[in-house]
Amino acid sequence: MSLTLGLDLGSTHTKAVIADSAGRILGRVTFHSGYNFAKAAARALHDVLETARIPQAEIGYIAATGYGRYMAPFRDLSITELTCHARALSWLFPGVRTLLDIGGQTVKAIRLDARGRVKAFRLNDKCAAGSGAFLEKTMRYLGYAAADIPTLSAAATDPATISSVCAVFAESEVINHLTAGRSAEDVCAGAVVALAERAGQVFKRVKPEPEYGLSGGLTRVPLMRWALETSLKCEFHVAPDDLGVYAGALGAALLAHERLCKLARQQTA
Amino acid sequence: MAPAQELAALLDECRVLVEDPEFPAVRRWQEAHPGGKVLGHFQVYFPEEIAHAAGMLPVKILGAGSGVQIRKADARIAAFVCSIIRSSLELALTGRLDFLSMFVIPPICDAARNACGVWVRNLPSLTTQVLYLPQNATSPAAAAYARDEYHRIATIIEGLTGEAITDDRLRASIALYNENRRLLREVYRVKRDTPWLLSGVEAYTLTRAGGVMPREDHNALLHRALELVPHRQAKRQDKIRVVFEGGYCEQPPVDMLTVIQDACYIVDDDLLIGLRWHLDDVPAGEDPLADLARAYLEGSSYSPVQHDPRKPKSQMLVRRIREARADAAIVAAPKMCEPGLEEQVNHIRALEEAGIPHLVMEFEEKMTVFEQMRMEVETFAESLLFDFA
Amino acid sequence: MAVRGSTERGPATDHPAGASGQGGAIRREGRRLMDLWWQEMTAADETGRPAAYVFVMGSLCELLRVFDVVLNAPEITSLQTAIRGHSLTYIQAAEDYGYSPDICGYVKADVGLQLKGRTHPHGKVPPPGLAVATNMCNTYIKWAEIWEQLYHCPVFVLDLPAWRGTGADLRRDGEAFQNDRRYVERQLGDLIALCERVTGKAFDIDRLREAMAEVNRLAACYQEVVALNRTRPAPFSAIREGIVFQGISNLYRGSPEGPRFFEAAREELEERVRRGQGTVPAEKFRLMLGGTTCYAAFKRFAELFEEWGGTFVHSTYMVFAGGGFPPGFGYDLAHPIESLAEELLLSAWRGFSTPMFYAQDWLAETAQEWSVDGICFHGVKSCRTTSTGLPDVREWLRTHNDIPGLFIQSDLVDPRLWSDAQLKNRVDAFIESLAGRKAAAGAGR
Amino acid sequence: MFGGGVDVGSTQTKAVILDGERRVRGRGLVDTGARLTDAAIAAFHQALQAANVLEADVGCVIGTGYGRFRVEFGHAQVTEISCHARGAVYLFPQTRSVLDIGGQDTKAISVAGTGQVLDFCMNDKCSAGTGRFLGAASQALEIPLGDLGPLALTAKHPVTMTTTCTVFAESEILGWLARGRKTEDVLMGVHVAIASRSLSLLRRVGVEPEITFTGGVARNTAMVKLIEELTGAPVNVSEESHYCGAVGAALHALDRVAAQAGVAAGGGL
Repeated sequence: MSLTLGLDLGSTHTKAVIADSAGRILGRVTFHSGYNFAKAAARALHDVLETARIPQAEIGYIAATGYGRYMAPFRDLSITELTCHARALSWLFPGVRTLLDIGGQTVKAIRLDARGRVKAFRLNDKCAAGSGAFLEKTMRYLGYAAADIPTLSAAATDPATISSVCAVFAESEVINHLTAGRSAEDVCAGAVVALAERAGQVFKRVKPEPEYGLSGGLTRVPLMRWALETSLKCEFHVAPDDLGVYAGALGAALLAHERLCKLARQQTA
Repeated sequence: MAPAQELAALLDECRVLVEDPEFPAVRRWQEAHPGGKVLGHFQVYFPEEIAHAAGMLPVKILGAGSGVQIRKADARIAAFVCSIIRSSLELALTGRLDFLSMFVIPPICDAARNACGVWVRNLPSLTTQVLYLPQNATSPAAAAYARDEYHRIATIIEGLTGEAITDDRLRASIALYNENRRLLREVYRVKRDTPWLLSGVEAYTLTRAGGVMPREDHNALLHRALELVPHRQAKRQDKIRVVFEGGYCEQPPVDMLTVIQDACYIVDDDLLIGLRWHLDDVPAGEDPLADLARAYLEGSSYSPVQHDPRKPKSQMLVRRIREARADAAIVAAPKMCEPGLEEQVNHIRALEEAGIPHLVMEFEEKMTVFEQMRMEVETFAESLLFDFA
Repeated sequence: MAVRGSTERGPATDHPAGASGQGGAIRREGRRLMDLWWQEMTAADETGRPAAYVFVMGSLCELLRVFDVVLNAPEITSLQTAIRGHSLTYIQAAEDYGYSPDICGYVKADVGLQLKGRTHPHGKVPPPGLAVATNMCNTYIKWAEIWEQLYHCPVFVLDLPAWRGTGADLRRDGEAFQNDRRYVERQLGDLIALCERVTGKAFDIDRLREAMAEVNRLAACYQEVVALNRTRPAPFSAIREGIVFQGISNLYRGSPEGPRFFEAAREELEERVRRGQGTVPAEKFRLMLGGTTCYAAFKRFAELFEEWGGTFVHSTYMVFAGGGFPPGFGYDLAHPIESLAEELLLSAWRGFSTPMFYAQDWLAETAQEWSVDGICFHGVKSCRTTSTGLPDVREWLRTHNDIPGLFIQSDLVDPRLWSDAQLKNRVDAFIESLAGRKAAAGAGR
Repeated sequence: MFGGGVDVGSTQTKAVILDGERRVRGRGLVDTGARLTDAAIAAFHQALQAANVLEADVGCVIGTGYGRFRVEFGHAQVTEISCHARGAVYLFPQTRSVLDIGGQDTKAISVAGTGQVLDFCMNDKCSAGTGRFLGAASQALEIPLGDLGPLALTAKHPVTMTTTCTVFAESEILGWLARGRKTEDVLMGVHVAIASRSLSLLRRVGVEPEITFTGGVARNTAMVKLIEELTGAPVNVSEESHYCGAVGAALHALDRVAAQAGVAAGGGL
């Protein structure tokens, strides 16, 4: 009963992790959420238990976060993803005070205190929405898959300038570049840099303090990190081996442990 | 009927009045008053007393919420103009405002001012007027000018109704509206002191209903509501107290306010500030038109669309927060709203200086999705309330 | 940025980009006076000479000059950042400060300028000792409030009640107008007192008379210059030279340089008329601009039409932002203040309101007199003042006056809103349809 | 002598060969992708093969669509507005209004019996990409594009999509689904939103019968039904609808061939 399960029902991807009291991850899964969150939640529970080869009886507490956090009927608690991200990153990097998360639909910037509590946060303006989704769109438009972003953007010689924050206007910029004969590589790299620019603007809004952490699916794209660090003139801790993707789920699992301990103390008391 | 049910029924009635784009109460009034004429006016402030004194029914036209899809208006005004301007025109172009014989637009912003031209071109049978309220509020001549401008509108109204707006009738109307203002102040006091007895949304619908029904009826309604509220059995919850700022023109969806009050007590706000513009009773003396004009300038509330050096808006917001004993502020602004979005920046600076926690929000009357907003509000509340470690 | 996008040309393209505006007094003098203005501002920033921030609609330059203040017109400094291709850095500085992508690009370019130590590609801008705004654009007021916050400078908002809607009484002897005039006169008195306080200079009514006499000369000449474009081919482009004319008439309103420039400009244009020199090699389409141009793609905007032999012969912009002097009006120097008040109101009623938000009548008449083939309505995403209702006016003129219109959108100074391929697509299609109309009309005859 | 038309659209590139009697002799269709010139060549050669015609026998080729200037082997370019108008009147001679819902732009065209454009309107910047918006819906709902229409028609209680913006609309879709609304009801809401947006464009140019609906979206049965309901008039839709622009371009090409022939024969214009 000492294990906890963190479930992150994101708008594009669902992630689940099982962690022990030391925060070690014993199993994790991720897959495309689809639109039926209840279905995704059930699948995540089943898959993560299976991959970790752990019977559900071993799980003492389940915390759900993300867009569909209310859609997991088997949860013990629902927490917002900002609170979870904050917790996870400050656990991974105790020095982190400002966190930038680039997700499928939103860009989030969070400033924390030494105990990983949210002090201030800011999300992208409505008109700068679609963040990650905009990149995927651009790729589809260029005739590539989202998975090709790192390689394609790396192959750019002269990234095309895409300055609009609005995904629709930005898309028309993509078309301008193509009709002007720019290459897919340059346009893709341009889109990555543009997204980094956009994220940077949100980041600045929370009056960032060092150290800085980066999370979210797009941490996999080296150009993204490079663009962020050069435009913001700072270095980011990036969660190791794609853990950034699981930051929300891990945070939920860690917070679940804290609740578990509190409950235990209450019982003994 | 038991007080609890009666209050619930009364609040439901208000919610219907507020959200029904067919203006049921207005139509009922017209059936009861054959030949009775209706004057519509756009945000923020209009001296309804003048229309009322001529026997007209003044009605606030403030958009169509998310219930009405903008179809006809899109061909007239481009999509980058705020929602309330386009949806108000949509109401007119789809015949939902056919009861109007006069429409007044104060040029509160460039979109509203220019929209007047669109109304005149597309609704030739409607008397549409621009009411230029003074922006040079500290000019010694401002009150006299405003009086002249009110008089100009009054003359047009007299021409439309064939009724003379005598000083006596005007004084009577002012008295009626003073009573309405007193009751609204009371509603806000109850919400501030006991938000668990009267929620932000309930206070909002009670207030807003006044814009779309005869004030006589609204006074009775408020009176009864205020009698019933104290009998409510409601538990005081452990929630943060917030002030909502940013509802002076385009109205946030009721669902959005609900999302906020799920996590916070909304103890004060600037919603529909035009209905509560006069902070005190308007004195009705020798020249009531002049009294109304003076009252607009002196002892009135603030909004991003009135310039008055004597009213440092952000400082007045900070005072509003302190007086409401609020823990934090939610500083919202409607999408595409030039004055609102500009004011928001000053507000944020002022709140930072005053060390008041705040959540910045962007909304649109047309919103139907509040998941992200819920997440933001919850996180905001969580960050002020708990400590997980 | 997107402006660098496609520069593809349509078939009929071998035109000298901006043939007009090359050389000649207009270009030379225009540039000289523009530099002179910047030198004045830069000097003022060093010497601390008081500066007044003003707006083009109701600038009151003739009155403020009497107090020897330097005049800064932030609308012009903002548009210049865009013409120089620097607007985005200023705009982003303002957005980092918290201003939304949805609000006026002029405001953001200026806020960015203020935040960057008032350092502009053209020089330095002095801090405001005083700001004068009118309600002709409500954003003027919000803008001035920003300076109030940044500098705690006095802000004077001049109320100019304008067009009042259905059956509005526009008669100068009408009661409404007389009430308004009385109010504006009183306000001018207050403004004079404020200027005396800020500058420590006593008001000299004779200097006001001199300045107003210069405005009379300038306004008369401005009208003549604009009227010259009735000729075919049009001697100047309402976009390329138009911006020079608007810049000078606003910045030098009330000073002798103003009329001197326009007299020289008139001569040059009359010479072009004699030589039958147009703005494009072969003038095929005479166009009018409803609204403003896009300074983030200033040359490109004109080229989109010029490459098809299209030229802009007039614009609502040249009226509401051209110094806004009401047609046929002259200051009565015997009664300066009364006359100034009257001019401001007439400008507000006819000069600003009408071409801005009740434009159909003005456009229909002007299209006739300037023999216009079509009107391009340019919606500016961040400017509700010049854009709200343009689609409606376009349709009105199509149905009531059979004047073809094109509606396109970008921005004044924000390059992020310029989509070259989309705009070229719309413009090309519009020109194709105008060509078809002409062909059909020809066949009809 | 033959005339060719190549329509390089934002998603698909189409080519058509017409003979001297204006009969369609061959068609070509490829995805546009990032290399517009290659797409144009591929589509054109498909059409030549289908028509069994030699490139040398094609007297004139006209490029249209966003990539019209990338049809580098073409003799001239004409915008798709003029081409759709011309093509629509070719397919349905009584056409007076044309509606084309494309990936980037929606166009409403008022056209004369000669195929001459009288007036046209295209979407505002802030309501762009409505055609693409269907693609986004099919992605979010994991339903093939072709099945969207039929499924939408089964809706009982369509949701009201209130936003004009494509980006916001996508999150609105997710929102409705997250609140458990039926897929078909959400989908119908999407169709209604696009249809009414398109109609407000038609209104700007004045709705005159007959109305011809062109472009790829014209093959969407639900959209056709809605346009007919909203205009209160039957709407022409052709099997060729997505070739309409290319046909129009080919017709323009034939004109030029004829004109040149006329000049060659000494006959004036």
